Amino acid sequence: MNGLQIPMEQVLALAGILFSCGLLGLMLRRNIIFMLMSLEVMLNAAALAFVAAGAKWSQADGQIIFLLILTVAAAEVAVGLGLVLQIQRRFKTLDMDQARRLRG
Amino acid sequence: MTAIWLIPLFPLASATLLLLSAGRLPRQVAAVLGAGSVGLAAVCVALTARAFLADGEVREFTLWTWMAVGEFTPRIAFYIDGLTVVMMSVITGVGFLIHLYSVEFMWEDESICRYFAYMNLFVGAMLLLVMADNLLLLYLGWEGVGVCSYLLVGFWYRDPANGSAARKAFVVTRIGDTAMALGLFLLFTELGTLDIQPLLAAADSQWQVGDTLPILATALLLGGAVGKSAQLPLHTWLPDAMAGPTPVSALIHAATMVTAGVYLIARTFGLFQLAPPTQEAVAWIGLSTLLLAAFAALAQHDIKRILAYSTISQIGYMFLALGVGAYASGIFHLVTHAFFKALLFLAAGAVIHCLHHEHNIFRMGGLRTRLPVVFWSFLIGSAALAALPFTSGFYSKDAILLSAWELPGIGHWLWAGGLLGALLTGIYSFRLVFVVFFGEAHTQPDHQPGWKMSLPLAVLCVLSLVGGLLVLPLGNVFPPSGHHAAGHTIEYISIGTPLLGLLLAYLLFLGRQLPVDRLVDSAPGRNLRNFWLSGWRIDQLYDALWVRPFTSLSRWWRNEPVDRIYNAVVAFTQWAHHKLAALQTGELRWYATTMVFGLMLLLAIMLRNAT
Amino acid sequence: MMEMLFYLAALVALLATVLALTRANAAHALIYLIVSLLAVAVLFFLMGAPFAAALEIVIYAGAIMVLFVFVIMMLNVGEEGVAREREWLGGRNWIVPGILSALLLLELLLALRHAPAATSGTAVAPKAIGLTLFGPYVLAVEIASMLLLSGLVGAYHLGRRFIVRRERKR
Amino acid sequence: MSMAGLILLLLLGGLLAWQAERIHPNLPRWTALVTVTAALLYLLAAAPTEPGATMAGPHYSGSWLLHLKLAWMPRFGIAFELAMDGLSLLLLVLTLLLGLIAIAASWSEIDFKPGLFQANVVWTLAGVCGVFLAVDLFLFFLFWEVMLIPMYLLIAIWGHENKTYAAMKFFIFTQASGLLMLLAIVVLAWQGLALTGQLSFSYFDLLGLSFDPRLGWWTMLGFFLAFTVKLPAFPFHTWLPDAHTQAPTAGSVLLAGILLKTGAYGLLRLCIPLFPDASQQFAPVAMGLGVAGIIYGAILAFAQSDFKRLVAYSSVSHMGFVLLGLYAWNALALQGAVMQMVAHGVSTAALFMLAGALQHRLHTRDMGRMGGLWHQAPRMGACAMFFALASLGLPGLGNFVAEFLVLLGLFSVQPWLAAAASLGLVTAAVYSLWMMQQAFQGAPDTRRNMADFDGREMLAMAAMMFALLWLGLHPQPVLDLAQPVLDSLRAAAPFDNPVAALDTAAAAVPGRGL
Repeated sequence: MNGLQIPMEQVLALAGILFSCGLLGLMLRRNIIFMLMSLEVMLNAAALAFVAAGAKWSQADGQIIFLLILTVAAAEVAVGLGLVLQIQRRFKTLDMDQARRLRG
Repeated sequence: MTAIWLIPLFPLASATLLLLSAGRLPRQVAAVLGAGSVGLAAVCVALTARAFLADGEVREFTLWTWMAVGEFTPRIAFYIDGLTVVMMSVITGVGFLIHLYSVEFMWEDESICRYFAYMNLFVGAMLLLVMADNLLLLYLGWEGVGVCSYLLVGFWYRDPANGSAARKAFVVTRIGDTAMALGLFLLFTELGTLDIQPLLAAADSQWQVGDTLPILATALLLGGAVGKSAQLPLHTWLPDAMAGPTPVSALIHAATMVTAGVYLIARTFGLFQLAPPTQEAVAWIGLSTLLLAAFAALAQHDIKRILAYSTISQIGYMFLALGVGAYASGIFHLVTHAFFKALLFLAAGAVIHCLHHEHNIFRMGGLRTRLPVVFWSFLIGSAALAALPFTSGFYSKDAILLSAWELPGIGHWLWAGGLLGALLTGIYSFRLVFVVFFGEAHTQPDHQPGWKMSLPLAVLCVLSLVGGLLVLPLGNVFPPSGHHAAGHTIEYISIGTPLLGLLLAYLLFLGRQLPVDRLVDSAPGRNLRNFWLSGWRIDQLYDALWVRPFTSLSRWWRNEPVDRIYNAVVAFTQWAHHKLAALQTGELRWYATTMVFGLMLLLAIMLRNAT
Repeated sequence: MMEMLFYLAALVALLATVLALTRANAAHALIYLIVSLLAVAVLFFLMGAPFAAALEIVIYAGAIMVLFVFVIMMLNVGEEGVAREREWLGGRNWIVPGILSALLLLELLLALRHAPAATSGTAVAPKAIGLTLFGPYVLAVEIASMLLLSGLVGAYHLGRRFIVRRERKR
Repeated sequence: MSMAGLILLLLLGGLLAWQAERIHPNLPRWTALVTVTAALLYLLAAAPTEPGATMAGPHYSGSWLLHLKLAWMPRFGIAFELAMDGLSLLLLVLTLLLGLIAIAASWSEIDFKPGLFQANVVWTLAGVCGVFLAVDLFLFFLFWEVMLIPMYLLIAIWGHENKTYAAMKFFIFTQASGLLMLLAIVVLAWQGLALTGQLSFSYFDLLGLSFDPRLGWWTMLGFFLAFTVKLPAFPFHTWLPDAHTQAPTAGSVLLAGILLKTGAYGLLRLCIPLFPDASQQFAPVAMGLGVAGIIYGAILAFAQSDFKRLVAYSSVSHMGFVLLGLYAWNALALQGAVMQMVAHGVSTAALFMLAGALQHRLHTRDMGRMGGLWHQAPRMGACAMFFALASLGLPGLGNFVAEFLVLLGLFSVQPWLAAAASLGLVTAAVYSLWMMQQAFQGAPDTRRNMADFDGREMLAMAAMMFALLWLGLHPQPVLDLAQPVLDSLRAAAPFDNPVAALDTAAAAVPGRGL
């Protein structure tokens, strides 16, 4: 089937908004779980931009990059959540403002 | 012909041997080596002098080229003319007598080996000084005698006061030496050689009388001479230098080293003749020094300090002679002064030796009968010093005063000043005689001087008496000075002045005819006396002018002010480090925020470049 | 009609994302996030990337989010945790992140002004993707596999001690 | 003769000394001694004194004795290129002689890891030899670093109470300035590439390049800084007192005796000939620094109560004469500078050895706690007196010849600076004699019981005394060795002709026009 002809700037603007939302979440939240979720949002926004670009040129590359982003996301989440467990064990909290050892 | 190079070699070799022995030689051997080497040198000098007097030929002898850099080729070479012969004879002759005297004087000292090593080194260096054919070798001897003077003044090193006197002697003369070194630089730069005879010839052909360059060069050389010969303004070291053993004072600080400045000026008189202002300055320096030192000598009560000030004063006469162009008279006075001042110092040393190292003249007295040999020596020496008629000092001083009188222009002033000095000399020298040898005894001598001390005294007595009859072979060295045409009145005044001084001294110190005590005890009198006692407070002046600023500056800088710059760099680095380290909070959100900020900046830059 | 669907999905994605990131309860947030991902999957589909849409649902929403669910369950934060989260979401914490993200968004939008007109509308079939993937991108595939492997090892290593420890406590 | 062999011998000897510790703790010092003696004998026996075969480079034909060029990194124009002329030979002999002295000075001083200690001593020597021989600038820089690191270790491991600070300061100063030099070397090589189309780090290729004046100026400054920090010249000298004070005796001897000379050598060999124009412009500043160093060093030397610190500041003062001599750049002053390098190396090494011996015996360097040592140790006192007199420039000893020649040469260029510098002669007397007074004269402390110099120490001292006397009374062999080198250096980098300088000197004399 064929897709829609959607104005690129709108798709990309959506991706940008989503990315900014992710950033906002990353900076705003203190809980590591939410920070990871924000990262997922950002990755997803980037993926959206790639897919849109692939659609613009009718090429497979956009989706392939999406695929790679997916693997990155999967690996990141696996390691990240493992870290979450360790942080919980060591610091007895998920608050990243407290879970630090550098004095600064 | 005698091997000239043997002359300095004997004392130098002996000094080396004594130094290498590191004090392990028995004192007999040390004494034989020390005195014997100078004796051998004296014999060689006598042979050389005889040969010289026979043919009057200038002798030159080159050992090796010291260094050769481009045109600068000073050699280790000797130049023997009449002046050198005179100087060598004085150095080795008087030097040998003093060495002989030292054998007894220093017999009990544990470091006699070191003593003779230094003394021999001094004689060697002094011989190099007068024999040098170029100014650089002369400078070697010049500094060498300075070092020996330092070593010998500080010979009894355990007393810090001796050390400080020695340092003062060295540093003050070093100031003059540095001026002299600059003079050598100037001479070489302008004339292209430091060999004395070619140098004089070149100066004569290249410079006119009154040019700036010869004035500057001679002024710098004069700086060296003033330092070494303890003239104003660098005379302050000599009274303190009496801290050394008395034979040292006799040899170095009376007979030989301190007259090196006179020798230097006489040796380079050709330059000074090209520079009338400097020549005149020499005369004025001599005059002011001789007066100043004579007044200071009046107030002293340390027997050696009196003699030290009188030495300064007598060298002032020599400078006066050089300044008025009577070079031969200056050298003549140098020779007679060497005789009678060495005699005085040795006699004073005998007094000190026999009185358990007593220096204060007011604690002596009445020694005329107890130490007759010393008394007669001292009397003869003082008579010669005061220039009583027919002593050696009379002839030489008279010649100087006459030359001054005959100088047109300032001559009469110089003559009058010199005459005043002669009067003062008469007073202080006989004050010494009367206080020490007459009156009642305060301290008893525990022994009499032995033959090793008496013999040099006797020989020097004879020389002091008849030294005035010597004819020095200086005719070919200096330009002939015109025959003295001054009237008899001047002669009589010259003869009478010292006698007047003697009379005054008798009235003041022996006959007690004049109410001097009351005068001295009054407030201005006491102030004046203290003023003269301190040597016109020049020491204090220099202390405030130079020494204290230097020490306080060095104390202020002690902890390296330059390091503050580097410490500031270090402090800044540390500060920046702390500030930057504070950024590494370990706070994840902070990192994220800064990353966003950076991303924002990058994007902004990208946008700016895109448009 | 289809355009409407696009805008609707975009709106859903946006709203769901905002909600997800502002929830105090992690489980609720996760559900909103899944909604957001599903909406994005719709967008993919509409843009002619059915394969990507499928993967988005299966792997992102399906597998990755489930990992989150597991972890949230294991940590078992509870009521006081939710209350604390709510407190942390208070007003002043928004200022700096808000300004920064707004500025960044502004810059992004400025940068995207000159984007090409529209998507082509032609779908790219999975077959083409597979061919390209194992053709020119084979090296990327290898790298991705290495990445996944290392992720696996890392996750195992990090997670194992946690579990062992808890078991011992029990 | 093989120059590479000489360096290799030292490097291997150091390695051997290090490992010899495993057999017996006394073996390393013997190994080091034998190594350095062998190197010295080899050098003396095999070094040619006549110019060798045809030499590369148009500027230097004639004065070079040996040349060796092995390919190393041909792609970057870097070669293992060594060359020796009279100046290098002179400094090599000095280096190895003082190396022997350093080993003798630390004979019984080191208990901790003697093997590594001796290895570092020998490696420092190897690095210094390399510096004096290298004519490829990259290789020069390499050896520059090679000599730095063992010296750092010597201070940092075997130093005294404040060793870490001193070692770090030494390292940072030398390293920072060394990096500036590296930068300058690279810029120079690139400039060579731009001008000749061929990338080369060889001294012979880089000599005589015509530079853009501004670039030349900055590049020259890079070299100048590196060398004056090492020299050290005021105001880059502050590492020296700390390093000297904290270093073990052998370290001080090496540092004062030869490491400082590498700075002077660098200025003479590289900085001025490579950038004659910039150097000539810069000469007044450099000479001003020299005079400032002479006087400042002397004043601070007088202020010190620490024996070693005093000697260190006297080094600052004396090296000012070297700087003056180099930048006066005429035959007399240059000879004086070379002479000062040699004579100061010997006299200061001796003073540091004395300081080390005193510290070893008294466990203090504070002169306030000495005094009257002459009574207990007359041999030490006599040696100290000799070297103090040498240090104040007594005629008849090497230092006098050096200082006199420098000032004499300088006077024809800058009479006023010469006059100011000669103040150093007075101040040198002040601090040298003050040192003698505080340490050796005065009333002896009767409770103190200390040993005088033994035979080994006296032998080292006697050798140095003999050297100074020889330099002072018959310096001609040294002068002859350096003369052709200095002539060709001056020919390669002519400053304004000296005749004009003579005239300006005369014109600068005040009141000539009166």
